[in-house]
Amino acid sequence: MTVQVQFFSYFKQLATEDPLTLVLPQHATVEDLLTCLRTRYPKLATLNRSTLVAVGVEYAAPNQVLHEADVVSLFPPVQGG
Amino acid sequence: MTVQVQFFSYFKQLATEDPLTLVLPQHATVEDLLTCLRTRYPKLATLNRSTLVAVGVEYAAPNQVLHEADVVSLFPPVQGG
Amino acid sequence: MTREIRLTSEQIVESSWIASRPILVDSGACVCFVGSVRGTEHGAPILGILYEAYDAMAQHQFHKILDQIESRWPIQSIRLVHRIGRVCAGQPSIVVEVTSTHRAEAFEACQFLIEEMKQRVPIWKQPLL
Amino acid sequence: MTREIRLTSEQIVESSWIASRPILVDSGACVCFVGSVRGTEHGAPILGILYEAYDAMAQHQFHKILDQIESRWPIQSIRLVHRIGRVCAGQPSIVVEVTSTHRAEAFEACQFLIEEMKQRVPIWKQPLL
Repeated sequence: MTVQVQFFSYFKQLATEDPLTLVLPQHATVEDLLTCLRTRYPKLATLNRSTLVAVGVEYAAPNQVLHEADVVSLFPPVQGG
Repeated sequence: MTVQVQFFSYFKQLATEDPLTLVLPQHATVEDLLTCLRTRYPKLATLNRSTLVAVGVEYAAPNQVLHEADVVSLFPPVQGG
Repeated sequence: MTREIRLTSEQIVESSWIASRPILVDSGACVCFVGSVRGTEHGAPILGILYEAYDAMAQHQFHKILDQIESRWPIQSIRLVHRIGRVCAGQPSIVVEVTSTHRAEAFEACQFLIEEMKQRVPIWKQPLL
Repeated sequence: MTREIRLTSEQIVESSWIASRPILVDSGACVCFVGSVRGTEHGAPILGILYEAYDAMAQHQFHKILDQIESRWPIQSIRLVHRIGRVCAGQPSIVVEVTSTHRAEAFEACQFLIEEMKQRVPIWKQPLL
């Protein structure tokens, strides 16, 4: 399946493309997507536990299963106000 | 000694005069003043424990000793805001 | 801490109030409280409230509360205006503004000021029917 | 509960903001928070802050917080405006306004909204040197 990955804040500078289109195996999870990104894009290797992940407009847990055409967002801790 | 007594809020309606001039023995306390008022002005007999007393611009305890020319204020619980 | 305490029989105009906010360096947080006269009391409609104050004592007691606040929180500015006299339902009767570098102390000090006022500051109200 | 959530790249003009406050029956208490950009960060001077948001998600997360507030406190109205883009030091970056019948819940809900925003709403900042 194909998903789109978008980056916010300083994560934009770590990504080679934004948004990035990624082909993943069926039933791939958020964790699988992060592993795939770390392997394929060395700059994104710094993505760690404090990375926040959203699928659409909701936060997603590492074990959440992705679906075709999902828009996945990666960003550092938020700082509104 | 002579002190002035002033009333606020609905206490004004209980007082025959406002301000009221009262002659008290030397070393009279706030409590003495209240007793005197209750005796001399029957309408003020309702003055009770929830009555607030100030001498000048400070709250006064029942045992506070009064002085010549003090301005004593009597009023019900406050309700600003 | 800069401070302004005002009891007034004139209408509180919030826009003028804001326009007169002191310019402060590095004040990140401003907490405002606007208290208005509600149109009902104990379920029955009222036209407004008549406020009465013992002016000199009210000023003094407000300043004592501000002294306490100043010794407790790093506040940059407090302004307060309280209406006296007739205030129609829907109109503001009090505006409090607390400015500080960070927000936590501004919220705490603002609430503390209102709570203490209701205990100590000689202001009374009477519904206008 | 009436609600308005706005992310804007335009300057926040507090007087217009107040003028557009909804007219509410029996709202006795209005708590406003104005957060401004400070001129220093970690002790060093800055010109301002560049705010970035994931707009659709920010709106969604704000509304989820308001849903929580609505289920927890009897609030009549919440309005929030948050700046996006360059905000100069001294300028407001956020204004929150919470209106209710009594003040305790307005203070609580206003602080809750800000705390939750800082945990969940996708907005980021970057100092402008």
